[in-house]
Amino acid sequence: MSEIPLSHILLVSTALFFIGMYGLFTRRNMITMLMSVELILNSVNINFIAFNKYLYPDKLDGVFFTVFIITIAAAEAAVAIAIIINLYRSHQSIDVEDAGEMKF
Amino acid sequence: MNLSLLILIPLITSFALLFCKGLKQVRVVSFTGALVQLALAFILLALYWQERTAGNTAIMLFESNYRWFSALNINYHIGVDGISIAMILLTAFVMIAGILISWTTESMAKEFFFLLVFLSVGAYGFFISLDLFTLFFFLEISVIPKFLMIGIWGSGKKEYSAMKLALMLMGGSVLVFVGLMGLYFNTDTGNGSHTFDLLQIAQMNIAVEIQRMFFPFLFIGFGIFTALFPFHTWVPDGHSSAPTAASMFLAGISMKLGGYGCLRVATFLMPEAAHEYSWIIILLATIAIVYGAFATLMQKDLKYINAYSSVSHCGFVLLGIGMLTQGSITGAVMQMVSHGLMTALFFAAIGMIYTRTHTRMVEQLGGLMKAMPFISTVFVIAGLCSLGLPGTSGFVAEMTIFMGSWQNTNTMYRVATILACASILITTVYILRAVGLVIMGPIKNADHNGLADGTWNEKFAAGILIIGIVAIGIAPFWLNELLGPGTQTIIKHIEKAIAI
Amino acid sequence: MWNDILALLKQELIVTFIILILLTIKVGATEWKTDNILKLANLLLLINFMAGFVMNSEGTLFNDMFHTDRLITLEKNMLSLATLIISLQSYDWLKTHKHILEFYVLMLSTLLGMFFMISSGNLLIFYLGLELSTIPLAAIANFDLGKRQSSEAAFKLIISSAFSSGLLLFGISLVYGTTGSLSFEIIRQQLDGSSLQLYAFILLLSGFAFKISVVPFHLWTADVYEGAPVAVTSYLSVVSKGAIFFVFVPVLYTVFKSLAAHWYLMLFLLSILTMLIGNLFAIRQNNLKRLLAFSSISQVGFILVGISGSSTAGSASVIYFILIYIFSNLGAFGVVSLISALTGKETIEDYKGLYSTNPLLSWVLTISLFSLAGIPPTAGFFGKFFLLMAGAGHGNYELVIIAALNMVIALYYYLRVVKAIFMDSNEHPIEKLKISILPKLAMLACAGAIIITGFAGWIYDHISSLSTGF
Amino acid sequence: MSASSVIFYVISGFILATALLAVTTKKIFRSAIWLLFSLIGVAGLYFWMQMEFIAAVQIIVYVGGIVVLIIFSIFLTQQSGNEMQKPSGIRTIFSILAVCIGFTLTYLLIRPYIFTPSSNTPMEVSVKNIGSQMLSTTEHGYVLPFEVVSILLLAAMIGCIVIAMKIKPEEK
Amino acid sequence: MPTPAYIALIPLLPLAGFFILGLFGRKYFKASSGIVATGLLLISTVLSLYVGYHYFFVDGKPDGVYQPIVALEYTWLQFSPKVSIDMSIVLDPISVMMIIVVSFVSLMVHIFSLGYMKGEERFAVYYAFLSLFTFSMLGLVLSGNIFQIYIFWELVGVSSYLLIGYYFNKPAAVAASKKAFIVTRLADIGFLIGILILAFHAETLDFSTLIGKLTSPSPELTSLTTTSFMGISFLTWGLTLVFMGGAGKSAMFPLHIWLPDAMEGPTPVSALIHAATMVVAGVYLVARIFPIFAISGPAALEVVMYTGAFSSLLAAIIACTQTDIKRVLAYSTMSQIGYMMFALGVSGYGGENGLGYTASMFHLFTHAFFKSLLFLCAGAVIHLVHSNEMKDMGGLRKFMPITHVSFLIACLAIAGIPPFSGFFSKEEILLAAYQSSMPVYIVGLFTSGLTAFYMFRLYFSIFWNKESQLHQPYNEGTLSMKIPLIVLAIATVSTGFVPFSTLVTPDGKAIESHVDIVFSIAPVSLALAGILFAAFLYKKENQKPVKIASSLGGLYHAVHKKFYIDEIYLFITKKIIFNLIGRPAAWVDRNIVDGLMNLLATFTGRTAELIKGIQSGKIQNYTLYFFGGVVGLVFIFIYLW
Repeated sequence: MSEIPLSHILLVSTALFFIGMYGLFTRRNMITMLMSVELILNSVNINFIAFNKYLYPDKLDGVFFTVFIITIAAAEAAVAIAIIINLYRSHQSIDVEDAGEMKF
Repeated sequence: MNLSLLILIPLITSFALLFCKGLKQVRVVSFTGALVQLALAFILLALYWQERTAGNTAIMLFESNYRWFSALNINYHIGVDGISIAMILLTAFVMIAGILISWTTESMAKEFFFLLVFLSVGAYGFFISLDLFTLFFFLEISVIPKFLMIGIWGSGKKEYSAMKLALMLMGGSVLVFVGLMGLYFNTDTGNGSHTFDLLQIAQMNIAVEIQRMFFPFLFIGFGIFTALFPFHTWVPDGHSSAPTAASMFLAGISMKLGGYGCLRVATFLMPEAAHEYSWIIILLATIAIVYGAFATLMQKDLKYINAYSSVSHCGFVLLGIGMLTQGSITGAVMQMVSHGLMTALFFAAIGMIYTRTHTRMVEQLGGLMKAMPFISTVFVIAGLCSLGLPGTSGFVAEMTIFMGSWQNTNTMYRVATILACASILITTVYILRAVGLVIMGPIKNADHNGLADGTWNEKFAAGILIIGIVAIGIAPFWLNELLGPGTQTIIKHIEKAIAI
Repeated sequence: MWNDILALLKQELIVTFIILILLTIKVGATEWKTDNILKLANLLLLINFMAGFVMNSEGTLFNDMFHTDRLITLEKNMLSLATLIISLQSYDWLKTHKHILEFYVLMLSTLLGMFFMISSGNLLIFYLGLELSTIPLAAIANFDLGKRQSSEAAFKLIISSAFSSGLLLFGISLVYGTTGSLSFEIIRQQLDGSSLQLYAFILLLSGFAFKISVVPFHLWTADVYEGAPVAVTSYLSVVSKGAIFFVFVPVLYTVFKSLAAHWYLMLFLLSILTMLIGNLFAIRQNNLKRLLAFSSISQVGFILVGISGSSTAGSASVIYFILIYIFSNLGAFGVVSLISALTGKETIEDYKGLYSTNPLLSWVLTISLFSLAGIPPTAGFFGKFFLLMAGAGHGNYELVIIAALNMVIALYYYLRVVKAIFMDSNEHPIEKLKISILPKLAMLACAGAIIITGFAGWIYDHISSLSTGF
Repeated sequence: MSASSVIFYVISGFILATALLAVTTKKIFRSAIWLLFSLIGVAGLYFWMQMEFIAAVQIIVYVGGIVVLIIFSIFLTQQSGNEMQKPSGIRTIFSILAVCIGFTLTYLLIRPYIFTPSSNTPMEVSVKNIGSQMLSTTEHGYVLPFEVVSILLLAAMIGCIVIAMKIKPEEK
Repeated sequence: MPTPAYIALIPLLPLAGFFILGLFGRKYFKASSGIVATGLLLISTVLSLYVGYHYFFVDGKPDGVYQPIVALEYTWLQFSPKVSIDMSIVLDPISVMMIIVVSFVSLMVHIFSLGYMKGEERFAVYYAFLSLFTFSMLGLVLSGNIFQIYIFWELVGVSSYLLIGYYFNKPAAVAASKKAFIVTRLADIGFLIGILILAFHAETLDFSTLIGKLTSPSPELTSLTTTSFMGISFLTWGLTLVFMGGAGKSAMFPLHIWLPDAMEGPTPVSALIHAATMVVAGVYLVARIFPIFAISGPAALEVVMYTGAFSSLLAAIIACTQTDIKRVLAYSTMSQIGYMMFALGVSGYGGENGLGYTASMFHLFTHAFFKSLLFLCAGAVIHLVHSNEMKDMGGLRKFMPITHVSFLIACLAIAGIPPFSGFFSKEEILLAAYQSSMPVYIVGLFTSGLTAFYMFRLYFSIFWNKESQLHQPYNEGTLSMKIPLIVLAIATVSTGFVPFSTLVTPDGKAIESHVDIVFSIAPVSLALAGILFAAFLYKKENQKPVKIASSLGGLYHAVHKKFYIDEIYLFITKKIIFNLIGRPAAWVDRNIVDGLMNLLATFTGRTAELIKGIQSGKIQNYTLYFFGGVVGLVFIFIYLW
């Protein structure tokens, strides 16, 4: 593990972050947008763990942060899915392009 | 005397109005309020004389100073000198006339009088403020009631006009605001805090670069209120769409707020900049005077005629201020008072004509002298005052400005003075044109034959304004004496600054 | 220790307690009458607000994760007050709703989140507070259950806030990586102004900016405001925005003090954009909720001007303005929400001739709008004046000039509404509405407060004396 | 190159490849599965960094919770076999552009930065440590965040129930 | 020495009349207003005669020289520590003479109007205005301060305006009143600027101080003469501009165009204002500051002289062709005032040199009586035939004997036939001109012949020529109309014998009177020739005048059309000022200045419309913008800055 420099891990997490962002920008399905958000959060988690492990192993700040992020991600996903389901009931679609009634 | 009364009485009146029922009560309450206020203004005048004759030479009298926002060193600081008293008297006169003219307001009378009285709060407060924050507060307070009055009770393209007026005046006050900020943050009270106190700032020497930077903001900002060219275009639209009392107030008092501000704040606190920029002021003022007068020549709507003539007349105020001599500044203040009374009278007359004939277009009117001699006489008197007839206040004010301006020996300034003098000819032309078309000549519209002449309230309203006009016109020395100490303070300040 | 916790966590505990009471009622056997629930809830909120005035203490807890002082207590109290007012104003809307208790629980949990966020001394607590104040809000944004727009708004809110949290978290992770701590105090000491930290700061800033809808992070605002139930909209625009400001100002002023040269310019840029775009969009809105949404965006621009003052005056003016903004915006939203709840009408056309039928509502709306526009004698004038003054105190007059000119544009659309209410005639104006006593009370309270807050110089002085720390 | 580094690159490659597939594949169900793989890959990364607890949480919460939730919702709202609508072209271009710029910027900023590791003695990342700190109020105590998150979960739950509850037809 | 209080009454009584009638006349004095005004004026007249007696024969000459007496002084408006308007009453020979003339003629007009205006609806208003005018005119002549004179000057202008426009429903009257006011106002601007120039350098507005400073070598005088504008010294500018004001009121070329039109007013008004009093205000003004003209500003005095001479000739020529009897009289007035003006212009200061000044004042004095008499007679005629046109008249001598005789006397006086008053004053003027400027003398001589011609043309056309169409026996008018005619006729005959040269001179010292028979031969014979020629042409109805007119062709036409001066003015005002300045100014204001403001608003609105696409309603776009914002900030603050 020690041969791998921190920056390589950060490269992975950054890449994952932007892959998630790409998904968020382009996916027209609401659920896949949600999935992209999960990717983004995961990339942040990798960051935290890597920093904690490589730089500041004397405390567990990063670890705890990750734990809480994961929890919140779950809560967020739950609420988001509930909203999507509600939306699906009224729109009969989960295409995000259809959810553009309010504009300008 | 507690000057806060001047604000409190209209405030109380306006709140009492909110609880009134029926037109009758509304009338009684607002009229009583205005009457008390007028009495108060006269008491103030008397007390002022008393103090001055007793040898009180303080710049401001009857001062009171309360902490308001201590953290920012903002105070509620009020006080008066002769200039303020003149303006307060003017306001009291115009208010009472305005209330009488609106006597028969039917629709939403309560709201109308409420707004009208509320407007005067702003004017009174503005004239007695010695703290720039308070001053600005009262300056802005009067914008919105005007908007509402024009928009609700106005005529013609009232909404457009109301909006334009509100936005342009707001633009003006925004500039004033920036200027005030510039002033405030460049003051130093000694302990590191800044101040808005007018008298304190006057004692400090604001650096010339700062003055150069912020004088234009203050002057143009206030200038917009007093129809500084080319920011005058709210005047014609606003005045012509407003209901009579609002026009009277607007032209009679609101425009004076600007002039007063230009003098008391911009010029007084930044004399060096005023001196440096005076050529621009004079240029713009001269343009306003001449161009306003020419534009008036072509107007067909009586209210437009008066509105444009107001542009021209307020140009005199700015000219007087720009010339920076004692005479011209005294003249500028006199012109403010005079124009306030005169234009209010003019609008009152136009309003009386309009309520009867339902038109203000000169080509549809004619020969009104026969049908309504009283109103026509009022119209003629207002016109004569406008063209500066001796015996009316207009003459006194204009001549004082000319005499004062001529003291400024710069050739270009003298050309400006000459042009200003020449403009009174154009004034004569448009006033006589209006009088000739509307008042004289054969009756154009047969329906106008049977129209009633002025009612008692209208007579009272016009009478009170005419008394004001003639009182100044016949005996200007009292006004001159009243204004003397105030203008001397300002001019000393300027001379000291210019000498440096 | 426990005494400390009780004293310092007083407000949070009260809110938690209220949540528990409401939950007990929900799961309890007896079915409560709607009216009674509402009355109880409002009573509890009132107690919550009142309690903010007594037995306040200062200190830190959980090794600096949580801290409170008199200013923070005041800020929390302002939020409690706003919540109370919103609750009162929504009375007529809530009466028809099936899930009142849930609504209150969710709303109060967001309030709790905000309390924690304001008191946070640590990025973790800050983040959790932020999420706690967002996620339930997204849920209640969907509380007009049958309405498509409501779900759409909720979806937009939760997705965009998730995205912004993502960026924020990435920023936090970088801060953590470069400073080795999550504690504000240590971060402040460790900042070295490197590009990466600046990058992290920008990400953090964008997270903040998203919540307070600073252009160009604002785009969700109008859509969400329009779609969500008006009560939620008012809550979003006033309470959650205010809470973010309460934490944003100290974070900028203390934690990121060493980056002041940078963030000052960023705020300069963003505030100009915000005011301008907010106003330009507001000009062409016909839906009142949307108009108010854009107006609140431009208000944020003004607040940023105040923040850029970066001084005691900056902080004091922002807090003071938010206090006024609470009353003004709630006054406006209160009327809009009432009318929307009772008639479903929301456009300016519908408001034509409102004065002839509903003078009280018209006056409240007008006064509130004037306050938002910054016209004396309403408090908004004082608020704006001090904000811009704080900005000018920094010596940057260009910003003040632009801000001041924006006030003119803003005046235009506020006056459009006023014009519709007072001047335009309408064949079918909104009929005379029967309003329950509580909302009426809330309206009058707002209107009264709008008038009084400005004149009461001691309020500003008090806030100013509390914010001398900056 | 040691085995450890080889494993790292393999895991990293796996994470990124599956993530990329998850955001580009046309079938929504497949997308969910790719996401699942990617998340498992992340968990693998945690294992690789000897963060077993986190890895476990990752697998339990994400794989066991969130992805299942997502798959359920897919079943609720969509025929899983259908292809998804294509995103609009311009937005795709802009997205790629934005993402590339963002990535370059970020990485260019991160790479040259010299991180200074702490010199204190490392703390063991054991379940015991985590547990005791989680509920401790003293130094390194995380009880407050813990409580906050619990309220958040409660609130989210209530919210979900209210929103997702089937509305009775007469209410509409 | 008269006490100040009652001198002040002289102008104040008419003012009181104005206020009483103006405020209450309509209600309470509907019928009696004439009596009230006349009564008040009668007191004034008696007082002024008394003052005149006292000044000239009792107090005025303490040491053989007439001294100005300041009877009353009150600081009215203090412009600056040095310069103030002091309302004062100054008695000196010319002001005393003027108050007598003004109050006397005004009284006559008041009395005449009792009959003439009887039955008018706005009878009270008429008398109110008349009183106002009398007040203003009396105030004007008594002024001891140049600004005070300007004040009354304007008041005189406005009361003239009101009186000319008295028949306000007659468009011609409205137009005439407007024209009169505007043209005189134009001149007044010159006056005002002149005052500004003089007052600034002399640092005073008071006449005596002003004259004192500017006639002796003083620093003030030096500053005025050394500073110059366009090559002309400030003194000359100032004096010329002041004279411009006088020229406006006194209808000197080219500011005379208002006078003929002003005849639209009631005829008694014309008699008062446009013959005897207001129009000579210009002459009076020049006479007031005459020492400055004569001692320090000869250039300006030359302007006075040539303007006067030219106007006098021009007016006489035009008068020969006019057919409206009042207009003939108006042009004759202009011509006579031209006489007075050039008399001042040829005069010098001190001793015998001051003859022109004395002559001018003398002519002013005599002219007031005979010209008002002419107008009142014309009024009586018009009252009878209800027309102003000569062609509607003729043969009226049988119908109105008193009028006829009075008119004849006045005509003889104006023609300069001895021993009528005009002879004496005109003689002195011509003598003064002869002594100093030959061309002017010749012009004067020629004009004097013309005067006799057109006056008798008028006389014959009215009273002889054809037989009158009137048949019914006709009462010439009420007693109140006849009395003034008789009184004025007596005055016309007698005033020539007033020893003017001992009373009114530039320096107050008496000069020797010259009635040189030899010198008189030329003018008197010329006048007689004019009379005979008029009799030849107009005594009987015939075609000779038409023939002569047609033989002159274009010249006659040009004269008849008053040399097209009116048309030129109209062209300048209507075409150039209204169309080329007024209209564009109004247009620019609405479209450019205001347009700019509106453009700002439109621009804002357009921009708002343009950028609305940002708010597309699509959440993914929003996030994209969001990220764009982040990237932007990063770019700006990390890479650019």
